[in-house]
Amino acid sequence: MKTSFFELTTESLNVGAIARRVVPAGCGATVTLDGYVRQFTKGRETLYLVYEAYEPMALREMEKLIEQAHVQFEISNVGIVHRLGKLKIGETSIVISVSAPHRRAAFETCEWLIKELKRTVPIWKKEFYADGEVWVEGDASRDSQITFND
Amino acid sequence: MKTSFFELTTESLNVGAIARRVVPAGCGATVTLDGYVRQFTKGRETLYLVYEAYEPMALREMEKLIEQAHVQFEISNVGIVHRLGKLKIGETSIVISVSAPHRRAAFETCEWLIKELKRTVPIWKKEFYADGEVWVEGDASRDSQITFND
Amino acid sequence: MINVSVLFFGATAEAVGERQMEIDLQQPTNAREAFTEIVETFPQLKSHSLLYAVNQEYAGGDEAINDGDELAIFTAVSGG
Amino acid sequence: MINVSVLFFGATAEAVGERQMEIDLQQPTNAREAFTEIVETFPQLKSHSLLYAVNQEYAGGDEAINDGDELAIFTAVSGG
Repeated sequence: MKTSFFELTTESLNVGAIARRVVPAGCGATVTLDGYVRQFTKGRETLYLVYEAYEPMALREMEKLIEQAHVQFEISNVGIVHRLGKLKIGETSIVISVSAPHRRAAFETCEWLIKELKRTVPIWKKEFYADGEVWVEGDASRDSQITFND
Repeated sequence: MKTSFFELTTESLNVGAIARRVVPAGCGATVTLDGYVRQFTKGRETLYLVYEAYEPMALREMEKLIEQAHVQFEISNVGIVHRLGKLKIGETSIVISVSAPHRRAAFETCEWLIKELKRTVPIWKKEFYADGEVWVEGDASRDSQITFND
Repeated sequence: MINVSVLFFGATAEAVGERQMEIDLQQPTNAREAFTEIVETFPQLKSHSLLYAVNQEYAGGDEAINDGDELAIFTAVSGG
Repeated sequence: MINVSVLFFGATAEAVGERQMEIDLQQPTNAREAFTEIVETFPQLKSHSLLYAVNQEYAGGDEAINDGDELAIFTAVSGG
């Protein structure tokens, strides 16, 4: 795991500081994804969001993603930090930062990590609108999804 | 060009601040490339680097890249800042930050921009080693390269 | 009889009105049987597409369920 | 005769020992002819793979060269 890390926090996220923590001396590039609260989704205005996690399982799933990334890709370090609690418009909800000797691997891994995180890590988002609120349900594309309650 | 920007500076680069400047309210994700001074290149230790630019032409080429990116990709904003002058090991030399409604476009555009910048923008790097110094020459893969002095 | 914890998050916590409860089950054959029994108790969960976990790992259905296990029922994740 | 500025950067500035100079040229037919003449004046440039620009645009070779133009000779770029 080298100096990779994965965290959940209710504090605001400093993108630059997280990106910097994954940088080893021999590395050429860091690619960072910064996801944040959109003001409009499908034309509807969001006032704010709340993120909730199944924290111990979320950390385990994040750790698995990083382990798998180190197996699949030629990378140095990975940092994943997801914010929880109430977030205002424009605030960063997630930062994924990947350093690698070659930038291609950093881009590829960062994109793979956000895709997998959105599929597997047990974190949920509640959107608050002027006229209501809703827990957003993902697209449920987990391979191992079981629907035996149907 | 919306609020895209491109700059050359001799000041140190704040990755998070640059990433943040490209974020519009409706956007979903920002992808940021952070390139920095490697300590070792092919086993040889670099002490520090100096970057030099043909400044007005570099800015024109950066502007062209951003214009072309807006034509080719579904993106919101782009920020490119390249540092010039003397840089110590680990210091950031370039930040390219791309925001887009969909993260795929942000990843793709950011990767395209760094590839093109390394090919077309007139900036040169001099590496200083314990036992010498060398101006690094790129791989000269510009399509329009003319070699009529041969 | 075995005793298990059952956790709910987000939409399932809202549907059930609880975030955590202790439940006694007749020793279930596997996770499928255990979760089916729990969902029957809270039919309001049936309008959601559900995912299941046993001891903080996604459950495929065939996992053994033992006394003291931590079960969780939640909807497709939406972090990021 | 026309007068042009010629700029050098990095390796070419080091090879020539100047970063900028004013040069008089017999009215050249095009950029190819102008740059060829300049490079003949500084044969030490020939060990490099060179790129050329006229008025801050990459030159393909056929560009017209006029009095007061800004020419530049440099090696393949290595920024990033």
